[in-house]
Amino acid sequence: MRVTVQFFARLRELAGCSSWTCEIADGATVADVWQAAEQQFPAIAAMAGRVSCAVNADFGRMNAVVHDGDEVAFLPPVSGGSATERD
Amino acid sequence: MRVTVQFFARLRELAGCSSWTCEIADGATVADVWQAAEQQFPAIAAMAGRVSCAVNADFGRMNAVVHDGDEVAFLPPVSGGSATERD
Amino acid sequence: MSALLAISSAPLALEPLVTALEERQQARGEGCGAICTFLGVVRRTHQGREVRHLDYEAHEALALRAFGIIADEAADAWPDTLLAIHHRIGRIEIGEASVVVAAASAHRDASFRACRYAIERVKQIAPIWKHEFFADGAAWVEGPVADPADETLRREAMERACA
Amino acid sequence: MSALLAISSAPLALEPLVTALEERQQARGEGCGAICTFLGVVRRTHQGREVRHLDYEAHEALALRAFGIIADEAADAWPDTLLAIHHRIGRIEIGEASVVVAAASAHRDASFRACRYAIERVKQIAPIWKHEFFADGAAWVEGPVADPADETLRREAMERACA
Repeated sequence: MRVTVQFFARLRELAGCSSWTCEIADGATVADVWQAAEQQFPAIAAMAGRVSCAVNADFGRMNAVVHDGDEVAFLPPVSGGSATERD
Repeated sequence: MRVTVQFFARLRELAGCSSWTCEIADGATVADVWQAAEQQFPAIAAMAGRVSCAVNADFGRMNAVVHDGDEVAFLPPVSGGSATERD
Repeated sequence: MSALLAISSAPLALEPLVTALEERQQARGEGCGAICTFLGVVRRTHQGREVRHLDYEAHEALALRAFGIIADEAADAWPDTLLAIHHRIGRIEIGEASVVVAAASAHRDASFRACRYAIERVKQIAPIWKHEFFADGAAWVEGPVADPADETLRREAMERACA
Repeated sequence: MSALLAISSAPLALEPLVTALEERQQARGEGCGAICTFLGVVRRTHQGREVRHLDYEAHEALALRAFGIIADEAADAWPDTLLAIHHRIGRIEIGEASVVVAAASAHRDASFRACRYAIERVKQIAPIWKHEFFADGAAWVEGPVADPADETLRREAMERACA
């Protein structure tokens, strides 16, 4: 099956790519998609363990099973909100 | 000597008067001015003890000595600020 | 540029106040990173009675003095923070703002605390009185006896701001 | 009428947000008596380095979903309170606002707490990233790993709002 993978912010820069179509076996989880993404874009491994995910624009978990056509987004640690960081 | 006395809000309504010129002895305190005001406008006695004061547009104390030409304001309990009272 | 402390019978606006605060705060220390504001709006009901409108009266010169005291107290407690306080007087309709407080700071915690502190202090010591008009009469609302030197009141305001 | 929850590349404005909130809140329960707002403004310096400008990036659909989660959490904690959250994305200059949060309530305590809670939660779970540009380079700022189900983060936000 195919899932669309989206990278944001620093992950996008590390991958050098914002959206990637991933071919993966049926029954794969989000974590499996991350492994496949690491194979394809080794630089993103630098952020392994500090990433959360969304599936089809809702928050997801790394052990969730993905389905054909799903959109999987990997999210670096966030920094929205006020413009002052350590306040 | 003469001091100008100002009444605000409910005190003004009770006195039926917003500004009154009070003739009072030298050395009188704000408390003495209040006593004189009570003589003149007995209805304000209803608020005795729940009033604060200002002299010449600065916060004052009831035991402060007043001087000729001073402006003495008597202030009912305040209720400015947000429009909801018990919040 | 808008005055930071004002009593006015004109409708209150939030944006000019925030702009005035930003401009002044940008020039100071770490600059302006956080602005917390509070608007008090006239409600339709009070203790179950339907409010028609309000009328605020102030000892204007003393109220400005009170706002200055509050701004000084806040500057002592949160040195990088700047306050603005505008209070409206006269007739105010349902849904209109009677008071706007804004606090600008480098950091958000100080902006929230200073803003909360300021509105608590306004209610405690500003010589401003609210006259509520109902369908069947009117009443003066009476809160605390205004005394800037009352340390119990001041501590209460600080506790609400910080805890 | 402005949307209460929005991501936008246009400059943020406080007044329309407050108006939208007031209009909706007037119709509910006790009505709107108190509005607390928070503005995050881009500062000139960050950890001693001079900031040229910022660039915010978001997963827009998910960020709106996150704002909705935050609004629901706030409505659970403060039932009479309504939230608005607007976050700007794209390039933002010094002195411009990156985020505006507003909370309207019948009473001021709830408005302050809900507003503070919301900005804490935005920083914790909204999929928005800040890219800081300095004279000598750029850096992504990285805060928490966004997870709305992380109860430790949520408790932390509630503590900051309430204590």
